[in-house]
Parts: sequence; C-alpha cells; structure tokens
Amino acid sequence: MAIIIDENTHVIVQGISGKQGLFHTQQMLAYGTKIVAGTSASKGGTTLEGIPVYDNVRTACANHTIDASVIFIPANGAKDAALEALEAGIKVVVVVTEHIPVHDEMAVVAYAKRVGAMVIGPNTFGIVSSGKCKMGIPPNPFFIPGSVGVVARSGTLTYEIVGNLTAQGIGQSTVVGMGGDRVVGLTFVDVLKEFEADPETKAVVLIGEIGGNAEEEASQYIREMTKPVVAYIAGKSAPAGKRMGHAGAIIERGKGTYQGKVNALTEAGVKVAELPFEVAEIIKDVLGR
Amino acid sequence: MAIIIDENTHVIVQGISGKQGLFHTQQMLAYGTKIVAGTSASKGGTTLEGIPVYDNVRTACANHTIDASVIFIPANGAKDAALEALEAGIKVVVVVTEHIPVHDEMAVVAYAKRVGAMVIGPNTFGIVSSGKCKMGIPPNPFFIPGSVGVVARSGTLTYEIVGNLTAQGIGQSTVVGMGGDRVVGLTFVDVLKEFEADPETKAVVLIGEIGGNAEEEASQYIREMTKPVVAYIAGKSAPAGKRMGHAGAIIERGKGTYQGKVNALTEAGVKVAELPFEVAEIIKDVLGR
Amino acid sequence: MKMFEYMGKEVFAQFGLPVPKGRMVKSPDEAAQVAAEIGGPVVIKSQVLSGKRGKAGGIKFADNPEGAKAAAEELLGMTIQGLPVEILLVEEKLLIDKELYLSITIDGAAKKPVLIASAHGGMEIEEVAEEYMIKKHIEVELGMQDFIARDVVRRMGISFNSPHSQALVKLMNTLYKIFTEKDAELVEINPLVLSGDKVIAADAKVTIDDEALYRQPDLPRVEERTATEKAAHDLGLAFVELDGDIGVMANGAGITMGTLDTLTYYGGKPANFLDAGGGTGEEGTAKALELILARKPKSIIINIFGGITRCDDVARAFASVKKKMGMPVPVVIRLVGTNQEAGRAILKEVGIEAYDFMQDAAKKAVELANQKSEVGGQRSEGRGRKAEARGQRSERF
Amino acid sequence: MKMFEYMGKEVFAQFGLPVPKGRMVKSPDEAAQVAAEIGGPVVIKSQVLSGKRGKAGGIKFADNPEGAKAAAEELLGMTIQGLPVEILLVEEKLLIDKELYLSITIDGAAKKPVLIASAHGGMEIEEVAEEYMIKKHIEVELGMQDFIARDVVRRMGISFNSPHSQALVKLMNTLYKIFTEKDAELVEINPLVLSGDKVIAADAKVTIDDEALYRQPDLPRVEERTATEKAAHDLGLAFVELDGDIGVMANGAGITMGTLDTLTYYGGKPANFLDAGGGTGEEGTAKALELILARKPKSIIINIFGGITRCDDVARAFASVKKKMGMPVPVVIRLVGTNQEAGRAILKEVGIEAYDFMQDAAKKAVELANQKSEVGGQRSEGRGRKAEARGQRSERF
Repeated sequence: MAIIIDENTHVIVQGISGKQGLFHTQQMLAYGTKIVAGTSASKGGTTLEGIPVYDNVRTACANHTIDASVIFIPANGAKDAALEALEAGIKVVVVVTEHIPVHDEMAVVAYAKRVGAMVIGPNTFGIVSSGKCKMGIPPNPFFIPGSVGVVARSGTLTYEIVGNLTAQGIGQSTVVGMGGDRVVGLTFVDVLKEFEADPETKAVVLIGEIGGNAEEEASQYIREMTKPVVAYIAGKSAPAGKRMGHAGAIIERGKGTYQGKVNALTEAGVKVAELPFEVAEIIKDVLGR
Repeated sequence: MAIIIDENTHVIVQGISGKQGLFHTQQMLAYGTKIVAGTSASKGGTTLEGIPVYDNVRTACANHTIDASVIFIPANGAKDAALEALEAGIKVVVVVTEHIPVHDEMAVVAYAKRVGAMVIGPNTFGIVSSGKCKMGIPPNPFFIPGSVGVVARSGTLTYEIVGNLTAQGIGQSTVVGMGGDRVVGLTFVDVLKEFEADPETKAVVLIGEIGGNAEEEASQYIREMTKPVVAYIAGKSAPAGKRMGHAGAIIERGKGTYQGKVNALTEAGVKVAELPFEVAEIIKDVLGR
Repeated sequence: MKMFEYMGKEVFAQFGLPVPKGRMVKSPDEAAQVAAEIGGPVVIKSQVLSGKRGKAGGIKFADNPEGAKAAAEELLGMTIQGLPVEILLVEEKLLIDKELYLSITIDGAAKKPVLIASAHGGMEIEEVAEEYMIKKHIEVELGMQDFIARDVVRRMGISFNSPHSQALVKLMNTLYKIFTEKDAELVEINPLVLSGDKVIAADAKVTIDDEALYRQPDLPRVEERTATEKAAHDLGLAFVELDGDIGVMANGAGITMGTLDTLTYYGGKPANFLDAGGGTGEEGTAKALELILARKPKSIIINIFGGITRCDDVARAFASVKKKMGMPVPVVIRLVGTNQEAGRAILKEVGIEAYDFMQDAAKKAVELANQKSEVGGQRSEGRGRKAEARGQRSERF
Repeated sequence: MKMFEYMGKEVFAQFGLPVPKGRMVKSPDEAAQVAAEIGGPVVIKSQVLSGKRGKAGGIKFADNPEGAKAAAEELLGMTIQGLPVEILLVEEKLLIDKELYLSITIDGAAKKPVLIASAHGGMEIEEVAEEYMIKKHIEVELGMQDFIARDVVRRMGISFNSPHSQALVKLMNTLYKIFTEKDAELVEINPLVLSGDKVIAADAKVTIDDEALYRQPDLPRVEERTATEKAAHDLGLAFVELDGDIGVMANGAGITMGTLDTLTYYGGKPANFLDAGGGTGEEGTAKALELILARKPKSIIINIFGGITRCDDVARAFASVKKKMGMPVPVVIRLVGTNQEAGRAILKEVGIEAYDFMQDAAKKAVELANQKSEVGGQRSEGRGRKAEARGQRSERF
C-alpha cells in the first residue's frame, strides 16, 4: 500500500521532449515508474526512451490506460496542459512547473474539483510512493520503502529530511510535495487523511513553512488522527513582510508566523523539531526504534 | 407518486412581488403548492399572501427547508436568479421567464450540471404533479390526478391536450414543460426516464414540435421503455427557415422537420396523433378504457 | 440578428482577428476610391443576408479602380434571392493558398457551443462531406483552451510546425471570445484563408441572439424582418407571414402551430402565424388584428386557451377593437380557460358565439374561407389552393 | 507588483469604475495647474507604496492652485516609511457622506478569490473589528454575480432602494473583472466613498501577480525591490537582504529557510536569503556569490541538496568563480545528492572539503563568522549581534 500512486499507476509525461521532461522521464523510469506515454507538441508520433509520444493527451488516452499525469510544461502553457489532462479524464495530475500565474492556478484547481480529480502542485517536486512509483523530480537514491508518510510544502528541504530518514534506515510509504505556491491543489488535511487511512503508514512527517494558515488547519485535523505526526516548520528566523522564495512564504499582517504554527501543532499533540535533522531522531523515538 | 415534485415539495418563489409572480403565487397556493418563502429585491422583510418574503435565496434557505424554486424574474435578471438558487443548493429550479439570452441559458444549464441540480425551462409553463404541487403558470382547473405523464416543449398546446385528457376523465401523474427555447435544462429523455421509473405513471404523452432533434433523441430512449408513449408534433404545416414563435421551432437546413420526427417516433413504437384532440382518444385506447 | 459581412469583419477587427484590407461602400465612386486606396487587385462583394451570393453572381473582381467602379455599378441594383444589393464591400484580393472552414454555433441538444472546422473551406458547409468536418463541443465552464484549438488545427491537417498553427490557435481563441462577448448564435468564417504565412478571415457570417441585443449597444442593428413582422415583434407578438387566406391568432407558439396544422388538416391555408403570447391587451390585440387583416384573409380564427392569458381580457380587447374598427371578414373564436365564462359573455354582446374545441373552430374557419371563395370571383391570394373562385370580402361582419 | 494609487486609478478608469477627477504630477507647478483645471478644493496625495501615508502626513488639502503648489512643495522630498515622495496625485476633494471598504484578494487556503467589504471604511482594514467585516468567497467558475454583490451591499447596510445600491453592484462586478483580467492579487478601494448619489473610489491599491506580468504588457511597471534583489530576480534567484553577517546560498526556498534557521540556532546571523533554485549555472553562481559578497559577510555557507541541481555543476561553477574572482571570506560548502562524488572531487581541487550534513556546515559557518569577529576591530554590520569586535575581511580565502 501507499497513497495516491503505487506500482500499478500508469503515468503520462506531458512535455516529455523538453530538457527537463526528458531528463526526469529517464530518472522516473530508472526509479521504476510505469510511464506508458508522453505528449509533445512537436514530437508527436515519435518514441523517446522507448515511450510512445503523442500530440495530445486525448490521443494518448485512446491508446493507453492512463491513471496519472506529470507535467513539465513551461509556466505560460501549464494551465492549458493541466486542463487538458483533467478534461481527458485523468484523476491525478502532478504539476511540477513553477512561476504559474495564480489566477491560472485557481482555474486549474477549480476545474479539478469539478471533475473530481486531484492536482498535486503546482511548483512541487512531485510525489514518491517509495520503491513503487515516482512522479516528479526528487533524486532517486533517497527514497526507500517504509512506514513513514511525508507531506511537505517545499522540495529540497524534503530531500534533506527524507535523506536523514533514509540514512537512519527509516523508509517512507509515500512522500507528497504539495507545492510552494499560494494556491495549490492539495492541502495538508487532504494528504493527512490519506495517510490516516493507509495501513502501511505508521507515522507522518509534516514539513511546513511560514506564511498562510495551512499548518494551523492541519492541526485541527491532526487532533482526530490516530497516527503520530512529527513536524518541522521552516522560516523561524525569517523577517516579517519579506517573501522567502516561495510565493506563499511570507508573514503578512502578523499572520502565518512560525510561533503561531508551532503552537497550533504542539497543541494538537505534534512533536515539532527545531532543526531539520532532528526530525529523523524524533521519528525514531515515535516508532520505538 | 409523481415525478420531480409532489405534495412534500417546499417551494420558494423568486420574484414574488412582481405582477406575474404575485398572481401565480396566488394560483399556485390555490392549487395546493406548499410555498414557504419568496424573494424580492425591494420587498424583503414583508409578507405577501401570508408568505414570508426575503431579500435573497440564501436568507430564505437559512429560515426554511426549501426543495424547489420557481422564478418570475425578468429576462435580464433571470440568469442571476437561477444561479442564485443553484448556488444556494436548491436542486429543482423552474425558470418561467422567456426571452432569456441563449448564452445565459447555457451558463445556467452548465452550472446546474456542475452542482447536480435540475433546471426546468427557461420559457416554460412549469411543472404540475396533478393534485399535489404546481410550479409555474398553467391554469389550475385542467390538471387532475391520474396515471398519464405528459412532457412537452410548449405551453398552451399542453393545456389544450391536458384539457382534452381531463375532459375525458383521464388524469395526469405529472405534466412537465421543458421550455420552448433552444437551450433548456431538461431533455425529453431526462423526463421519460423519470416517468419510466414512476410506478404511478402508466402511459406518457410527448408533445413535441418542429426544430432541433429532441424528439429524434427521445425516440432512441423510447425503444427501451416499457410504458406506451403517444405523441403529437406541432408544426406540420410550418414552412422551412421561419422561426415559429419559439426560438427552437425552426426547420433549418432540412433538419428538424415534422416528417423526420414522426418517422423516428413511429419507428420507436410511438403512436403519433395528427391533431391535438386525437391524443386523448389514443390514450384511451392505450389504457384500454 | 444576422449581420452583414462587413459588419462582422468590423467586429473581427475590433478583437484583433485578421481580415482583409478594405471597407464598405454604397456607390461606384466610393468603390473606385477604396480600390485606389488598396492599390492592387480587389474583390467587390455584395452585402446581402444570403449565403448563396457567389453563385448568384454577387461577387466580382477588378484589377484597378475603374474596374472596381464598373463592377460596383453592375452589382448595385442586383437582386440576390429577392434581396436588393445596396451595400458593397471592396477588399484586397487575397492570394489564396488554402481555404479552411471555421465556425462556432450553439448545439441546443448538447446545450453548449460547438466548434465546427474543416480543411475543405470555401464551399457551403452543407456540401462538405461529414468525414471532412471536425466538430468539437466547448464546455461552457471551460471555454476555449489552447489544447482544444491545437487539436482541431492538427485534425485539419496543419502541422504544429507550420507557420499557420499558432496563428490558427490564436484565431480560434479570439473567435470564441467574440462568440461569447457579443452574444452570438453563430460566428462563421468561410473561407478562412491561408495566404503565405498569414491566416485571414476572407468572409464573416455573424448572427447575434435577438434576446441579447439589449446588452449589445455597440453592435449595429440589421433589420431582417418584413415591416409587418417587425411591427409585431415590437409589440411582443411573434408573427410570420404565410401564403394562405385564413388569418390566425393564438396564444402560445405550440398552440399556434397546432392551429395551423388543424386548419391545414381540414383543407384550409393559413395566411400567417401569430403568437400573441400571454399578455396581450387591447392595443396588442388591435395591432394583431391589423397585422392579420393586412394579409387580406378570407376568414380569421382566434384560438385562446387561457392560462396566463385571461379569457375576459382577450374578449374585451376583441370586442373593443371590433366596435371601433369594424371587422371586414368573419371571425371564429375558440375561447377556454381562465375566466372563460366572463369572456364568452363579452363576445356574445358583439355577436360572437365562442367555440369549445379547437378542431370545431378550425373546421368552421376553413368552411368560411372556402365558402366565401365559392361566392365571388376574385383570384386567390394563396398559392397552391384548390378553391377555384373566391368571393368579395364581406363588409357585414 | 504593487502599483501606485494613480496607476490603479488609471486602470479603474479604463474599466469605467468611477474615480475622482485629477491626475498625477511630479512638481509643485504641475500641482497648481491640475488644481486650476479642477477648479475647487483639492487633495494632494503622496504616491508611495505604503499604506500608512495618511498618518505620516503624506496627504494634504488645498482650496486653490496656490495652496496646492505649497502643499506639493512640502510633500515632494518627504520620506514616508523610508520611501521618498517623488510623485503626487492631485484630485478633486470629495464631499464624503460615508466611507466604505471593498477589496478582492486571493484566499490561498480556500483556493479562490475572496471579496471583503465593510461599512467601516477609511481606516486600515486591520483596524476594523471582525464583526464589521463581510467576507464572501467567489467561486472561480461562477465568478462575480449580481446576487452576490447585492447581498454584500445589503449586509453593508445599504438598502436596495437607495441610490447607491445599483451603482455598488455594478462597481463590484467591474472590480472583479479588473481583478481577473489584470491578474491582480489584490484590488482594494479604501475608502469607497458615497458622495451625494455617487459612488467613487477615493483610493486604489492594486497588486499584480508578478508571475503574470508577461501577459500584462499594457500595465505600467513598478520596481519595489532593491537593486540587488532585482538583479537576483532577473537571474532567476530569489534574494532577500537580511541584517546578519553570514552569507547564505542554497537551492530551494525551504532548505534555504532551513539553513537560516540552523545558522540562527547555532548563534549565527544570516546576511541574506538566497534561493538559487534548481538550475543555476556558472553565470548564476558567479552572480549569486557577487550578491552575497556585496553584503560583506564574515563567512559564507553554500548548502546544496542535489535533486534537479547536479552537485558537479554547482562545484564546477563555484570552482571557476573562485579561480577567477578569488574569494575574500571563508566558504563552507555542504554538498549531497545527484552527482555528489564528482562534485566533491572538483571542490577538493580548489581546497574545499565538502560537508555531509547541514547542521555541521552551519555550525562551522557560524564559528568562522564569530572567530573572525573576534580577531579584528571592525564594527558589526548586523543589528542585535552580541559579538563586540569584528576582524578585517581576510583576502586569503
């Protein structure tokens, strides 16, 4: 078991012929992801890395069973690509692309809701069900199967923490990157619910950051959870009013502060690590290793 | 039993204080319709005909259980009114208003589909579950309870035919006016399916007219029906290319002709009356009276 | 409301959709002037609301201003499908590499817009084989999206790498924007011309939803209806002129059609379709009768099933009109529904006994029309009628 | 991108949203001229990207052109929250019957726009009590609709029968249109003034989504970033200046924040936030180091977890920059992930032993910064640091 994607997920890569798309297709294949098709506006009808390439998603869907799409299309075409996947009936759409206009993001998320589909991202590293399926861009070696679910807003920080877990021999069921933008498809609560329902997941790591109120909302749900949650919140030392890289990572009008988030999580019974490397230590304790 | 609305349907009248709205509220109350609230932009907070009037639908819904809305708002505000009802969660919306722009109609129908609601009309006389509930404008005396379902595109022609049925002692389960416009919420097939599933309905009268291909589509479904269907199609004598009152009643490019519809229906086993008054005669035969 | 080609192109141009250089003229001199401004071969196109003007000789070419003037002289005053040519569009003559077809209209059955495209443009779309037509429904809440347009472009056989591909995607987006923002029922470009690396709308057929004209104040107005039909429309009556001799007035489109059908069934020929709708008062009734009488019918049938319409209102209006104007032909009235008894009493005062059933009233109206035909000797105004001799119109009634 | 008030009002005016008469000026003489054109009492408003200009004295009134000129003289050259006043907006002084608040912004948690309104306008919205604020989310696929606007207007206590009701409904529709068509993150009118029977946007705060500027060519550009932050942005780097003395470069917003947090935990003070993102080559790395060095740090930490970023690329770029430019301060590098071994080999060649763990690297960077501080006597550039004496920057490294 794992959440959202697993060894039976058939994946299409939108934008497979671009530099990023092609490199990460190779990486995903190397990880074991079942990529069955790709799209490319200019390379339809060819084959790349042994994968048939189509002009568009509908044609690919007519020729293959496709469960999920991962999008490597530049920002000005990403909304169109996501809508194309959703309109073709694909129910899991991972949007790796960053710098997408926020109105486009709202449009994609609203349409996904309408058609009952799940959007991961935009501006996400993707999702990895360790040992089964990787959709996105994280480096392969750091993800090993196990019982810790990870959900995060940022990418390299997740690699950092997952790398620590793996270094200590603690594998992951699924690692989900929600995306760093202000409007993204999944919320912490959406993912936490999946982990709570997944028999393989024994504990959850939540990697948050300053800005917004996603962590505060997550805290409400965590009170109902039976599984232990360990958190790290980035940005303790960030000044107010400055956007720290991510569109959403900004403390505005006294909201979205580090301390507010830590308090909410702590009150919900979450153990909050002060530094990234402490997460693996706490998880070890929690799992009784 | 009846379809869509019955004696337990709680109704709101949008535009209750207008001339048409008020008159037909009186008529509907006289028929026995359970009207629990009305809206009026200028008369919110008052009471009309003993019915509490609200500023808007959401406020009314906060104070009453409301199952269905009937709209008497002029064409330039009708889309807004329908969206308001749908957004408030009302699942049956009857739009009596005529002359609504077709793009507005498409928007309303699309939004209804999104929220899983049913739109009857626009440009409809409404719906009557005889003896139980009337939403719309048909004259009260001609609708008596019984076992014939009626579905129609036009109003007075329906009164004509239902009047004939009633005059012969043949009552109706539910009489549905789909509306005369080119884009309306319900199709013949939608309504026929309801009648097929309704134990009280023993036979169905379909009142069509030239233009479009609604009758042809209905024919496809009628082949699967167990209940007998009798039809009358208006416009046998209409010339091509002229719009006969209804926006949809036009024979364009050789499509939507009288003969095409009669052929399709006849092939599906429907008995097609040549004149309106023959419908009641045929129904009598069909019901074995 | 159908718009003339030149008006459609003006709308296209406002939205940045590429159209040929040129403009509308109303005289041969103006045509010469525009041709001079363009400075090369031109095409002179009759502006009529008919799709068949090409076959009817309504389009001419000229190489210079003199030729344009001569062509304009020929075209102005022509009649195409009964429509006089009063306006011309003078445009640069395009170098045509390929003609495509593109339109967006409303599919009532699907309840949404449908885009229709074909690589076989330039001819009437009805003549294009089904297999060469590409139809794509557009979800209202999704609208036109690049991926939809790209797919249509590809299915027209135009490669993504061709210079036209991006231009066509953009054009489809623009056309959809025009379709929605201008409340159009139809936007059609036929032919959509590929000329060098350009894509140009060589024709424009735009039809605006009549019901939405109130919120399109910037669009020009085109009157397609006859004067009579327009007068009726302004009064909220739906009126269509037909070829027969029995005047018809009823309330509701369906029952009006049913009345025509019933008259026809009994051997009558309706002179008109008139749906008086739900709420016609005295003025409307008077006007309706005036419109009907203008068709010079032999008899009139009024068929009212009162729902919103109240029978006494109709009767009162009719009685008043009859008293004021007189009534030169026999009138048969069928009156049932809301306030039926009151209405019948009023009619009785002006000497009319209302019928209960539509078929009986229709039979009577046909009988009266035919009877009168057999009395006098006036030629029938209806085409295809079998009655041989008609009577003078009685003034008694 | 935050827009100046006068720019926001220009956009409002383009969409037909009512704004006061007036225009932007840059000199006292121009101010007098605009006041003369307006011909009555005027208000002169400093154009700065700060919400607190009223309290800071950045708004003045005048009854005539002379007064306007004097006011403009006073205002130009003022500094409000560190921002110099270089532009003024001179406008008619409105007769204010009531001040409302209205804005549309994006609720990231709800993933949709939210309209916020209040009958208590004119003050900072943060100061308005929650109970006086009306919040209404707008469904993207539904958009703004009259029924939504009407309800908000009513909840502001404005009766449907008041002269302002319809105008406010229309204004909300227009504001939503601006919000969506101009890719805004925020459109705010505070105060929205009721003046006689008119409704007028007396202020305009508009923020455009930076990511969407590419498709908003018609909007003016406003640069809010420091020159350094802008240079970084143009290179695809996210750079924020901070107050400490340890230079920071990492790849990814989260890990960069994590690096800052770790430095702080060990008693260090970061001089900057610099997220080099996923794909910075030699030029980007050189520029990043230049930006960091411009902050005059005591030490630098580079923290790379290679995902998309390949460790050898980063190492190569760093080595090349170091060879060309030299490196005036000690640099601590943590390097793991894709192509880690190749990267470390390259670093070794330029005398750097990469760390495995972030916390170890951070500790070292703090140690180096503090160590150096204790050697020399230069004043700390960081605020709130406890170190008393700092060393001259070493040129050795």
